[in-house]
Amino acid sequence: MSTELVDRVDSPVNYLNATSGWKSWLFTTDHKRIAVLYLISITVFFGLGGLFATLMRLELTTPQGDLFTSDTYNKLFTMHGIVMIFFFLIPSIPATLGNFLIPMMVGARDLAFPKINLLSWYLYIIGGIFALTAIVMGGVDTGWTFYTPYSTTYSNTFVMPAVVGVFIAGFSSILTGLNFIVTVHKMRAPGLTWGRLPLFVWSMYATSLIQVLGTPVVAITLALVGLERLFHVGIFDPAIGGDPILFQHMFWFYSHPAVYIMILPGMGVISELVGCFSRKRPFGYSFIAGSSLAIAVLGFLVWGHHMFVTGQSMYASMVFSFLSFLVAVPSAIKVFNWTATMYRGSVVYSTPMLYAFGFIGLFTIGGLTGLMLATLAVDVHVTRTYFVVAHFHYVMVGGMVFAYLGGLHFWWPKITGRMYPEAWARFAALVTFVGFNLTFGPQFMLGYLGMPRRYHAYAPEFQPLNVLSSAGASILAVGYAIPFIYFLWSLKYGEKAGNNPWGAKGLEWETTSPPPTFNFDHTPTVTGPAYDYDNREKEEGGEIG
Amino acid sequence: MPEFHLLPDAAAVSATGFDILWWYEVAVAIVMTTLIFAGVFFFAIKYRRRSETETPRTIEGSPLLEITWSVIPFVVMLTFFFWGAALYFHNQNPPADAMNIYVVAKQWMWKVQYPNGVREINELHVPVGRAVKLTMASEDVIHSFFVPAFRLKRDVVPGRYNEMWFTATKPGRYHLFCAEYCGTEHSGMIGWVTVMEKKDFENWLVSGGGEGSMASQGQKIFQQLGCSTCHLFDEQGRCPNLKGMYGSRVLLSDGRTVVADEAYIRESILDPNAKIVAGFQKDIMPTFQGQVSEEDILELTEYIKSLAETRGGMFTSEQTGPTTGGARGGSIANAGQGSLDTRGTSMTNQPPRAEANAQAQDASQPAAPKPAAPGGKR
Amino acid sequence: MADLDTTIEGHPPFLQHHFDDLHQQLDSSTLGMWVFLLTEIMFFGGMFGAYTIYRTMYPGAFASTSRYMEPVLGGINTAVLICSSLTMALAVRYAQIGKRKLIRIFLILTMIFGIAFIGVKFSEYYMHWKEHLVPWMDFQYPEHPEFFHQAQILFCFYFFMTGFHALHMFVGLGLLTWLLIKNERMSFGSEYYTPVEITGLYWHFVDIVWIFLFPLLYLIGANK
Amino acid sequence: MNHKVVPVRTYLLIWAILICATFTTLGIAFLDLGPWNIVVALMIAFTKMSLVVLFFMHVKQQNNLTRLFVVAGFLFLGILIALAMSDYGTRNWLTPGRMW
Repeated sequence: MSTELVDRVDSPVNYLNATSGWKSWLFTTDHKRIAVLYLISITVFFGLGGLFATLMRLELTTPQGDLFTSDTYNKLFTMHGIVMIFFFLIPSIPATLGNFLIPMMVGARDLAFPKINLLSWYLYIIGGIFALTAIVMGGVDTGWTFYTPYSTTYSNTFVMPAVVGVFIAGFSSILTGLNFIVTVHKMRAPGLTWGRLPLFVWSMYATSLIQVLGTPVVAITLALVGLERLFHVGIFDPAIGGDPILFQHMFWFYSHPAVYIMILPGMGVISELVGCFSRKRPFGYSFIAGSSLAIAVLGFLVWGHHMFVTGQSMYASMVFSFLSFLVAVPSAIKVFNWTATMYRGSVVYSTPMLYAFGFIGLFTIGGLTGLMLATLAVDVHVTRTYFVVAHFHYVMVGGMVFAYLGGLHFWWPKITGRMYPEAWARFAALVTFVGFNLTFGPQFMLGYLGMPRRYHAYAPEFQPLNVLSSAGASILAVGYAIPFIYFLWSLKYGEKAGNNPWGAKGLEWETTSPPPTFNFDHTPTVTGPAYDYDNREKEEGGEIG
Repeated sequence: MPEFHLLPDAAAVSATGFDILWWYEVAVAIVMTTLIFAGVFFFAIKYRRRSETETPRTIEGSPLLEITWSVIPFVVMLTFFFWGAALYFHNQNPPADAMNIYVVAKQWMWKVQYPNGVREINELHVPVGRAVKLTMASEDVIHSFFVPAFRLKRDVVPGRYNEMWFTATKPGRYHLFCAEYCGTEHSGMIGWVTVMEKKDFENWLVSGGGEGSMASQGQKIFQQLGCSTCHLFDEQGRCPNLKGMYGSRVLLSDGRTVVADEAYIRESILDPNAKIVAGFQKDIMPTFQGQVSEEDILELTEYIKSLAETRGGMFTSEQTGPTTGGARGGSIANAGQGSLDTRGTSMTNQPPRAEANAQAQDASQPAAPKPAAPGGKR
Repeated sequence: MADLDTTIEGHPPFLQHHFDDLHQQLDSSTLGMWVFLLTEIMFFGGMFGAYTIYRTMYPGAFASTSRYMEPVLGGINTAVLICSSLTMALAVRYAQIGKRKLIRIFLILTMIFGIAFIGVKFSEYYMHWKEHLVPWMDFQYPEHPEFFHQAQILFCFYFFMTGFHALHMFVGLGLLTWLLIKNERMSFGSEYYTPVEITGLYWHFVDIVWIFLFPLLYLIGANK
Repeated sequence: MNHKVVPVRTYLLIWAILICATFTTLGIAFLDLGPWNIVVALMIAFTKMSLVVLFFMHVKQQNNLTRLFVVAGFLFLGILIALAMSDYGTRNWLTPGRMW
């Protein structure tokens, strides 16, 4: 696909047509080409994870386990989780949009370590191959959480390749984060102070901190799981002295911050979109930027809220519950600021903005249900039920995937030089929103009614809501298929985008679409704050900036 | 096919308490969501772009506003926190007179055993209006005991006891689910909790007994494993005298004291050297890891509990109640032979906290001189 | 960050295309290494955390493992590693002022110390293996049969942590070899000594990990 | 930011201190200080680490950014251990009903 893409874009020399041949892609160190490589690979994994989800929803239309055996179903939800979380959500925005945009947004020619950037893509692919091997060999049935001692002692499935795959993909994530941190610190264009950075860069920086600090711990935890599974020395096996709860502590030390790895980049995208389509600097710039960092730090203090019913000490549970409420404050700040940005703005309903509306609404619901889950007594009933499933899908899909799609639409002209069909895109955004709510809304009720998650067969009284959910999922699938088709279509037939089709501010819009290999002809110099849509500031004497 | 309900059954005191908090939070969530949605829609429509050239003025932001919309939600969240924590504490802390039932989870069934020896699989029968404490152990992986109608859930973790208590309020049959993924037939690890009127429950319990009480089963195991050769009751053996041991404070050889509760007994059977009673030798008792199942351990525990009661005179006496009260001390009154309810039932769903505490304190006084006494060998 | 030269002219051969000047390149590489070391702290930190928890859970078993440890060997190894850190620091110092011969000497000395460390470590492993203290390889614990399982976990952590440390030593030796070759081909100097500097950071970090492993693994209950 | 060349003397001095500290730890380990053994050992280890970080790794001449990253590493490691221990350390606490 990529080489054809080069022929079609007949604009002057840009990163797509500068060189050609598969080698020029597989051995590229250009951050933009690596971003495209990532884009293609995560789309493959998204499709795979979506396929598993479809099969699960099909099974769940009837209360009896009639479509698949329970073993197959268990493998389906495990592989759905592993693929979606480790191979789609975590790399999604950072590795595609982040990779593509960060050097441009900071006015650099490339990331600080281009070779390491390529290495991280290869690690991702190797990790992915291990995960695929696990699927092809027969699947894994531990749940994406790999809880011990089930994963270490009792599961008869291919846990090792999956664990190795996630372990390797973790290093890909670490290297991406490392690259971003150094780039933001050391590669900024002259005049681009921290206070002038786009909010997307701020949130990516916060994300990178989590990747660098958290991922090594899950790596070591999974290494211990592997060790235990291979040699059975008892690290997590209570029968011979180990403590299975320790695994949960170590696992969630990473995996809770990991949800912020997934959502923070989405928040960054939304900050860009809301600003651009209101033609206004986001309200409370410094609070949005600061809240990203606050989320990154506080996010490390709350992992124990996944363990309220495990027999964790109730005093520890109390501490974790309290800290979980703390982390909600910066998230709330962001939502309020986005809304306030539109106040006295000039709002236009382009597709990316529609996704941003969707994000704000769905993330609000996801966040508020998160507060309910952080409440100790409430968590006891609804944890491990469909309420949790609905909660994190509202945040991860309603939040993160909406932001990803919004960002993809927003920067698609920059990435490819072509516009997507606007009418279709708006329609798809609407379908996705309706389908999404229909899929996951009923699951909140299922959770309150008491339907546990990861159930292959369930009590008959849960059927109506499950049917509703499955019906919604089919609409959601359509909502995802449409953009996939018109994005491909637009590569050839899309209207040519100018350098800045949205009239947006930001260094990435000051170069050509698609950008040349080294992004800018001359290193840009920044003289004003980000998002200076209001040029009266300058005319009136530039007292700001 | 059961009818479709929008609201789950509420059949325990904990469920009522939960629902009030739950609907409060749902209401807050709806109000907040509405506010945000309304704001987004209102601004999006009111300030839609009317001409391509318009440029709105920059509004930099307002620290005052930021503080307002951080502090107010946080105060609301604090109500969530304190309310939720208070309820959670309450639900973690069984009253002293709770009736004890044992649950052993294994792939993929729930095995329930009553102190009088009645056993059930995937069924749990409990009386209305009586606090019931479940002591739960797992033989393999982590399971989770979940009764939606009680709004309670607790993981059953191998290698330790987890406890859960409730007071059922409404007779009926309610779902019991395993809520922690435990392997192939996870979704089949389900059952029913039957809440019965007190009379019905007593009749049911008496009619169900099979092989004798748990304590008598435990006594058999105690003999079979040869425990009785060292743990003597009349004179001093090589190992501590177990009479009166349960529920007392035990002085250890390293100077610490522990309460001899279920968890301590379990540990001492599986890892005898972990906590040696002061005055006794290490390495005399071998570990019984692998020789006894979780159920055996529970029966042995019941047996040791029954020893505590016979020493104190009649096991029905109220005063010998839990020595230190609360979750670990557990109820000993209903252990041993015979019916669970011989000592009369507590009519209140939950005994007032103060009373329970007073009871606990009373009981701990006589226990105080006991430490390390079992052997008397100092 | 001021006065960035935006032209490409005068790019020295070792300046990568996407950096503006050597200064930025050195700074970025150094910061990159520090961020990597941050990752490493958490990587080893995960093990230290798990170890700490088991240690508090099983104090008795932990104390019983000490009889199989050789504090003196561990101490010597610590000293060896500290010496290697000194020589590494000196190699960096001479790279800063461009003394090729001295760089060579100190890099080789560093490697010798590193290899000596690994030699001692592996002889210890051999002794443990002889004593059946390697978990999953006919593990035996006759002195304290009651601690069999717990000691097995503890020895597992011992091998896991020291093993990962040794792995890092091997990587470090590889990097030093690469530096030696590089040192012959080009001249390090005040203009460009980035590779030596960041390898040095890495080497010192590995040293620090051992500084903590030594008291935690070797010195518990040495007085008993 | 500029890397000043540190005199050899400084390196040798630090090295000497580190070696002394190592043998001090070793010696102290054979004394019986009760629970203080591990405290002293760790304190010496921290001192040694600080010396290596400050002098051998040139953090003393580095800007605050590097220092921030070093401190952050230990801060988050501290969070991991402290919050995990908040569970393990309080599991055997009496439940509130029994505290009074």
